[in-house]
Amino acid sequence: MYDKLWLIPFFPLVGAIINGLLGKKVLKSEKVIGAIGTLAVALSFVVSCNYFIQLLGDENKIHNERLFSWMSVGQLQVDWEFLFDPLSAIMLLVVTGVGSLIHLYSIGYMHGEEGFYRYFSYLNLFIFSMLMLVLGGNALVMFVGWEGVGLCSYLLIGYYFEKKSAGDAAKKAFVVNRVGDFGFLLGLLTLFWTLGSEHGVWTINFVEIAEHGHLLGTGSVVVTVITLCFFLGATGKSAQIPLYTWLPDAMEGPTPVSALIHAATMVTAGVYMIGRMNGLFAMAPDTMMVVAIIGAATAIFAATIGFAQNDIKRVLAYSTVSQLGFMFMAMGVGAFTAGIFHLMTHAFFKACLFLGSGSVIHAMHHALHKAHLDDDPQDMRNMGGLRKFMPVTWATFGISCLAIAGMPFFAGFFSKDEILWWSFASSRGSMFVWVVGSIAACMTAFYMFRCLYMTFHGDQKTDPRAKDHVHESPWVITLPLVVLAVLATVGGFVGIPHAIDFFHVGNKLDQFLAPVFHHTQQTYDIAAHGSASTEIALMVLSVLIGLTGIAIATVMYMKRPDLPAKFTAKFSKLHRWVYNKWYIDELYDFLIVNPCKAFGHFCWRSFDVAVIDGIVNGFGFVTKGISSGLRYLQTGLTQTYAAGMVIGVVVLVGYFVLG
Amino acid sequence: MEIFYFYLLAVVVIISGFLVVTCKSPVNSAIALMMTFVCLANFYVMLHAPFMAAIQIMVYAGAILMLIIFTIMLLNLGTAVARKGSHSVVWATVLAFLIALQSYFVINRGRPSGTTGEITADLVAKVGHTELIARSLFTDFLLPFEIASILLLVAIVGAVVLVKKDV
Amino acid sequence: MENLVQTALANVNFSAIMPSLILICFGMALLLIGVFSRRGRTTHIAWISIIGLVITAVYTYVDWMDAESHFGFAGHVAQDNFAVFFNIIFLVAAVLTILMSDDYLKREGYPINEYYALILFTTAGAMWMASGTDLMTIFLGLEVLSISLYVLAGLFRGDVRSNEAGLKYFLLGAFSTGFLLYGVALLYGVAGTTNIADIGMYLSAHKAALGNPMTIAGMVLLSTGFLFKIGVVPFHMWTPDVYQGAPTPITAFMSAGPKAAAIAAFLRILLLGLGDLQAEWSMMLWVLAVLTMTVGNFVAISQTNLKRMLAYSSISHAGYALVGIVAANEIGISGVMFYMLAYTFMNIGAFAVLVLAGKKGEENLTLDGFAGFGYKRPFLGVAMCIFLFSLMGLPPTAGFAGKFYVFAGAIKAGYIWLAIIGVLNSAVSLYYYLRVMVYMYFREPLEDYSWVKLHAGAVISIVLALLGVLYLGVLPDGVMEMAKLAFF
Amino acid sequence: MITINHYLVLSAILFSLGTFGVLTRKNAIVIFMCIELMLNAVNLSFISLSSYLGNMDGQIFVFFVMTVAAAEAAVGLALMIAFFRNRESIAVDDFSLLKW
Amino acid sequence: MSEHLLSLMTFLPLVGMVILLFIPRDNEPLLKSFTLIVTLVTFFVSLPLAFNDAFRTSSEMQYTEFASWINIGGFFQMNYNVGIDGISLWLVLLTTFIMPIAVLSTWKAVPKGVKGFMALLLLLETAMLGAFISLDLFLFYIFWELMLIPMYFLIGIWGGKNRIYAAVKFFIYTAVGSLLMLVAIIYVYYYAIQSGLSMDGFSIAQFYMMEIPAGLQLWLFLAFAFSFAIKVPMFPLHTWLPDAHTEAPTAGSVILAAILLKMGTYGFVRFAIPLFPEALQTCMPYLATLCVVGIIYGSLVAMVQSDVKKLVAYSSVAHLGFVMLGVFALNLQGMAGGLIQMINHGISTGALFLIVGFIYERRHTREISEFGGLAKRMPILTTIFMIITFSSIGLPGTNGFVGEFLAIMGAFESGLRWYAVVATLGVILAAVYMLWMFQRVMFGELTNPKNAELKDLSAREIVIMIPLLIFVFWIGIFPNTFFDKMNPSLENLIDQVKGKQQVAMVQHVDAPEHLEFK
Repeated sequence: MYDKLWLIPFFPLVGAIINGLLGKKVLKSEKVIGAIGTLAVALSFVVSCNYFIQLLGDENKIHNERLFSWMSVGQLQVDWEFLFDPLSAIMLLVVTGVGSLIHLYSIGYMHGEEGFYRYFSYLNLFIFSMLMLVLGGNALVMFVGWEGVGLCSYLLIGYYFEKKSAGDAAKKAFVVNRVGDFGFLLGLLTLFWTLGSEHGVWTINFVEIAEHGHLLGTGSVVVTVITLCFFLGATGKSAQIPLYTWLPDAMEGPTPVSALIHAATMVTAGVYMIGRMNGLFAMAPDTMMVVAIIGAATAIFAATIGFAQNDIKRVLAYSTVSQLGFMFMAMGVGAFTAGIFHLMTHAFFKACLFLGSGSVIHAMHHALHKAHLDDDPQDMRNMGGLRKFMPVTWATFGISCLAIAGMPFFAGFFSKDEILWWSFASSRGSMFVWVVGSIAACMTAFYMFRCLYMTFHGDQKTDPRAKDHVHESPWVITLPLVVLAVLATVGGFVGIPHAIDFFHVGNKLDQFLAPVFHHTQQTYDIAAHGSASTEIALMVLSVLIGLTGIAIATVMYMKRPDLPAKFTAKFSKLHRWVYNKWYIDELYDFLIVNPCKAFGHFCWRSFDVAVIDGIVNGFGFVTKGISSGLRYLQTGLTQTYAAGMVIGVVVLVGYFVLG
Repeated sequence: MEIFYFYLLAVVVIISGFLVVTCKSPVNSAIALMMTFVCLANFYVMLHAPFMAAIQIMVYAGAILMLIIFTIMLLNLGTAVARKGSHSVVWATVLAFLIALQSYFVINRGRPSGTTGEITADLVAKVGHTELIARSLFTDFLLPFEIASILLLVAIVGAVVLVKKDV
Repeated sequence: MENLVQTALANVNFSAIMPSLILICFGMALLLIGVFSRRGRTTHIAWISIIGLVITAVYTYVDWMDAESHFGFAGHVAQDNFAVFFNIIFLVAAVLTILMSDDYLKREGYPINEYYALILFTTAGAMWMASGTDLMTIFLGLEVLSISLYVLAGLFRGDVRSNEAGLKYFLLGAFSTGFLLYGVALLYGVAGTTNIADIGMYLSAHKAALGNPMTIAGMVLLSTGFLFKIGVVPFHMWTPDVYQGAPTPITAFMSAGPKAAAIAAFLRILLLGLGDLQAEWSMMLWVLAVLTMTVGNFVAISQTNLKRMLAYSSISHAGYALVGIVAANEIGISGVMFYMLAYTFMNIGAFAVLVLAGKKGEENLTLDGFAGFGYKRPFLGVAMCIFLFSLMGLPPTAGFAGKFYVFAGAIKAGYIWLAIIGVLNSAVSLYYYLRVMVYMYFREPLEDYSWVKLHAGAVISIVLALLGVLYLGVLPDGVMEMAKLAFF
Repeated sequence: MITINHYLVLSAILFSLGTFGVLTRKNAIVIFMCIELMLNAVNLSFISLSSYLGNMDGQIFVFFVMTVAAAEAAVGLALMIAFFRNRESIAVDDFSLLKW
Repeated sequence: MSEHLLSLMTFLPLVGMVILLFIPRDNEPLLKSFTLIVTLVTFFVSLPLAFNDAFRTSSEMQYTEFASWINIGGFFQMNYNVGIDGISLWLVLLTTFIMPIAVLSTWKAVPKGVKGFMALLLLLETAMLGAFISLDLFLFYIFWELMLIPMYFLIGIWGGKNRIYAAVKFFIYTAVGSLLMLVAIIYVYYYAIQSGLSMDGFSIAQFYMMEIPAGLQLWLFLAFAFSFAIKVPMFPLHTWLPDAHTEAPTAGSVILAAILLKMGTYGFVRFAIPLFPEALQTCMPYLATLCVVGIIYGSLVAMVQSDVKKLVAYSSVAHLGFVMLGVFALNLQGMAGGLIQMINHGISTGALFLIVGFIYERRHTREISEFGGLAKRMPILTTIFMIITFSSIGLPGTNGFVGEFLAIMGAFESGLRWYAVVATLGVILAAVYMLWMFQRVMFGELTNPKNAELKDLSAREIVIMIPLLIFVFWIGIFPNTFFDKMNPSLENLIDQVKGKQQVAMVQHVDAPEHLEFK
């Protein structure tokens, strides 16, 4: 019935292989390559839709499809298996849907790049790994996807490998992710080992884990450890404190990549993973708390940095980090549905934002190129007033900004409010988290509109020579923008909160995800308790907060453009810190990277070469020394030899006779 | 009576031995060595081995020593150029002294405890030493005797090979 | 008078000395032929001497087949398996040596025909040492051996080094003879006989005699005589000089034949004569073995002249042999015998390569003189490598098998530490053996080695040695069985 | 009364004298003479022991020792002459080309 | 036929070598292709082993051959006693599989003395195969030592500028260990005889049966372990490896990394551990520590290397740390992981050395600083290099992951949890040094003009790499093909060892009056 699931990852894989092997020599033409790439993803989107619909009409919502055995060693029996349930279904739609849009977009955006084929094969490969991650029926298959996406993000960030910065960013991304994977592996091992040796359940299959997880005992140390390890993995993948530093650098990659990987899909893997293991996490309140706090902290921390960035993509990157913070907040307070919900909506509007920025950069790049200028096409200080040149981009960008700012009835509104509501009212939530969240929301609104204004409004700061070269992008670019904008607008209605559900549509999403989350939420009674009135009140409040943010932005960047300069002048030190991202990268270099290298050098020069080889060669030298010493006993004088003999005799006789 | 004779001879032997070792000129050493041989021959007689005494004189004093002196003359080595390694002398003294000491010790502590055979002084007197030697040489010690002949052959050949001028 | 003759004849038993007898006859014949052959013509003499040796070998083999010991001459000799086994070693050594000698002597300008006779005499002397059951016979055998070796070592009378080698060897040899004799005298004094078996019986009969200082002193002094010939530290010091100075084939021969002979006599005396003193002598030899291995290997490291290096290596190999004697159990002793045979093959083989590689005067037998030799002369290079690997004791060569049995004996007897020291020593030895190969293969050739002619004789002896080394390495059990039978 | 030990001690003394000579003298021939001295010392103990034990072997042994001594003398002196021809000297210190 | 399959496989190269000696030295094409054919034939001869299902079911030795070789009544006896089980099976196949690749890789790389080179390669193959299949400790030792000789010459003659030092160091380093092992072998043999076992040669089957008092086990184990640890190489006995690898010619490094190092690990699995289980128990913590230190240390040192080959060499130290950790875990996951990791290391590191060789042939330098931006000039190489890099980093889906994961898991399960945790850190470091190296060599601008004209991989070189790539993914995705045939033997081994350890715990074995030390 669901036995063709494997088709979903299969198409992108094929696409990747075809483009990778034949792209350069055989296919050549961008059209063909792009078509293949896009088609592959589109196909798997179709298949996913088909199964999604099938699932809607199906009582049994959880299906574990086993392909064949992977490793069978003693108690460790790992299969290649897929898990298809509402959660993965939604993710599938998001990944393949947004994915195919972005492929389409890329055809236009990457036009004329020499590594075109390479790009598309990587992109398909990424979709494949992401689908493996999503569909993975056990922790290990998920891990394949988990590291696979890491690999692809490495490849795509390093797409412009001639740029050293790109190479560094790629390496950084992979290594930091590796740190996360380290946590993932440890969690996996501990889980497998504890369940097996103590409760006789040797498994890493998600369904069985969900089934037998309770054996570990609520709040027990081991489960806390396990979940914390997994969460470490999540922080790596989803760029949370302390492992978020790679994401901003990842903007070295082509913009569509940033949209797909570093906004819509990969970075949300952590959230997804926690959702997968909600049973376990729910059992560890301490971990939940940690998750919530880290999420909140990241949300606000990243937002602060977002204030002072001038690179349009960096702004978006930090906003992504901060939005991911929101999602983790949701997970932390037990609002699993809300988390996934926000994940989805975020995918829409953030993808839209990135693609919009891409469109802008694309335009700017062309313009500057035509004018033979080498200003930075990504620097917002060179932009402004682009609205009249590229209306579509402006419109979609604006809509997404509204959405992310949580303006009523845009997608962001529903998801974010649900998160805030849960963080306020959930049995695992707390006032503190809510406050932090709200402030973050306000800041988000502020810097997003700052970005919007600096880019599209005000008077144009672009070099006059480039001015008239700026124009709207081709349809392959704008079409995805429009689609995503629409989604960003209406996407929210799948999850209308109970409180304002005037037409009793019901929270479709919640109902749909129920089979995955409700059991947990009931078992460990995680729920948002509170009257509808409070909820509505909070909603209004948060809208107001959002509006404040927007207002401040408007004042500072529309009405009184001189203000920002004043501020930076006033709080120059603060500004410098914020501008330099609180010097976190430098801190890490100082604390971890450099000591490692130094120690490595020490080990090599001072230990390997000096000590060990010193000893080894030392034996040699000593031997030679003794040798060249002894050889001079051989004086060549007969009488010395005779004396030697006599001494020998005397000693021997002396020893035996006298001794 | 006999003991005095022994001591007298012993002293002479030791002195002459000492001279052999110390004389500057090899010729003098050779003479001293001759003296030693003769005295030893005396001892052999005292030990009821007249035949040994005889060949001691003949072989050693007669043949070997003559050969040596002949060589010395041939190579006309005067007094050995005295390259004195004094410290070597000290060491040598110590070692020689130690050897003497040890052997003295060995001889004192240990005692020859062999199975005593039937050859007694009066038997020697009755049968005659030469005949006894001859008997055993040609019965029991036939093989060593033959080997000895080969030995001499080898020595001759060797000497010839070493000294003859042309190839 | 009658009875005297009868008793004399009664003692005679030629089958007990047949091999040496044949050799002696051939030796004398050679001397005569030499007299009548034109000067400088020695090839036919060489081949005749080889014929003699081969005949002897055949006889010996037949003798082995009928596998019964012949005694004779009033218990002065015993042609038992032990003797026969060693005879084979001597014969092998002699044949290999003579094969490589002829062209060598011509090259060095000393085509002396007595040379071959002397080698035969030496071999005969060695045989008497191996088969002698009376200290007297052994002593005389030893002297025949030594005296002819003095001559052979100093054979190149025009060459100062050769003179020096001969003279040193002579003086020290005579000196050591003094000690040997003193030892014999003391033992004679204790046991009242010079017959080894009788000494053994006397000692086991009179336990009191064991405590007698004269016995032990006699044992030690007697041993020094043989240890000198074997070249054991501290009686080894003549070895390097003499080996370096003597004509190369003689060096090869000395390092194999006489050494084996001394070990044979030594073994017979220790095991049959002084078996009751085993505690003492095995302890003495333990120390000496360690010293010998160590000094030999360590000093060899800093040698640059190959002949001298091989001399030191032969010292260390004497040490390995002693290990087997220390063990003094069946496998140890037969291990030693096997080892001597293996050593004969590999060492003479190595020297044979040197014989071919040398210029006149052999100034070039240094490490530098071998740079890139392996490329220019592949056959010799490969052969040398195999011999060196065998000397190192790497499988599957004779050297490995030999070392293995010797150490196995030691371990079985519980001398673990001795074995460990032994293997560590051979680890040290790796260095200088490898270095030869480093020069032969890892260095660029400096000269084209045009003077190296592959003379038939030497090549044959190299090939024979190779066969021996590999045969003993791959299928040691046949020979090992012989050695086992030879053990008394 | 002369005991066996008298003779043995005497021979021991001679022996060590000989050793001393071998170790000190520089002239090869003299060294050889010293060796002869040592051999004679041994002979003395052989003969004394033989007559003490009352069997012939010892004396026969001495007989052969003498033979050997003669042979060695022949060869040894030949060697010295050969050496002398090349170096005009038979001082032991002069033959030290081969060393180390 | 099949009852002599192993002998045929083992001695085919030797025969080939003998024939090779009669080919004229200047006819290089013939020499090369002949060698290639011989190795290929050997591979195909060995292929049936892979498809024998007996390994799935039985832990017994298969294809056993027995012939009395040396038999000296009373002294000792050694037999030509060979056979393979699930443990040695894959190592044998790895050997026969790598050899043709190694030969092919030297097509252009040997400047002089092709004949000697090829002859030595063939000799080496015989030695290695022999070591893997021998069931007689003595026979094993013979092949074990025999391996040194060809390798010594390969490094010394065709090596880099510091080759002499490297070759001699390699030889002596390894020989010292094996000599001590020889003593232990002899000792344990006589011990077995003394304790009344009727030894049939040095057959390990009988050695497995004997019981040795713990105190004695310790010494013997140390002697064995020392020798094997040098070969593996385990920290801190690893310093011969970087030199040997850096100086050796490409084929040499490939074989050294892919197969020779496995001798050590294999030695542990086959001899040291089952013979002396209690001693292992005693030493476990220390050994495990060494493994972990090796992993971290190797990675750290690799990180700061400036020479690509040295870097890979040090990474081997780290990888083999994983192998040993898994092996010492003494449970199925660990051992299977260790074993599969041996194969992986053979494939991945072998491939890495090949790649370094390719680059070296083009540029005659291995200094990382000399490169940069090669990706632009040689896309194919870049792709392959990248895949191999990630397989050696242990990316899931490639072979490296399976091995490392199982090894860690095994260690984790067997009381070595904390070691496992630290080892996992090594996984991070692996990413660091490999990617950094990859970036510096392949990425960046093509600054160095010398690199401007580099040619991409030739058809031959691609052909060399393809089989390796196939196995990178095959093992990554269908490792069961290997596990199925390993597991029975491993289970048997583990039961046996564990059993002995239990016995030792409950009742202390009292020795027969064993050989006294003097």
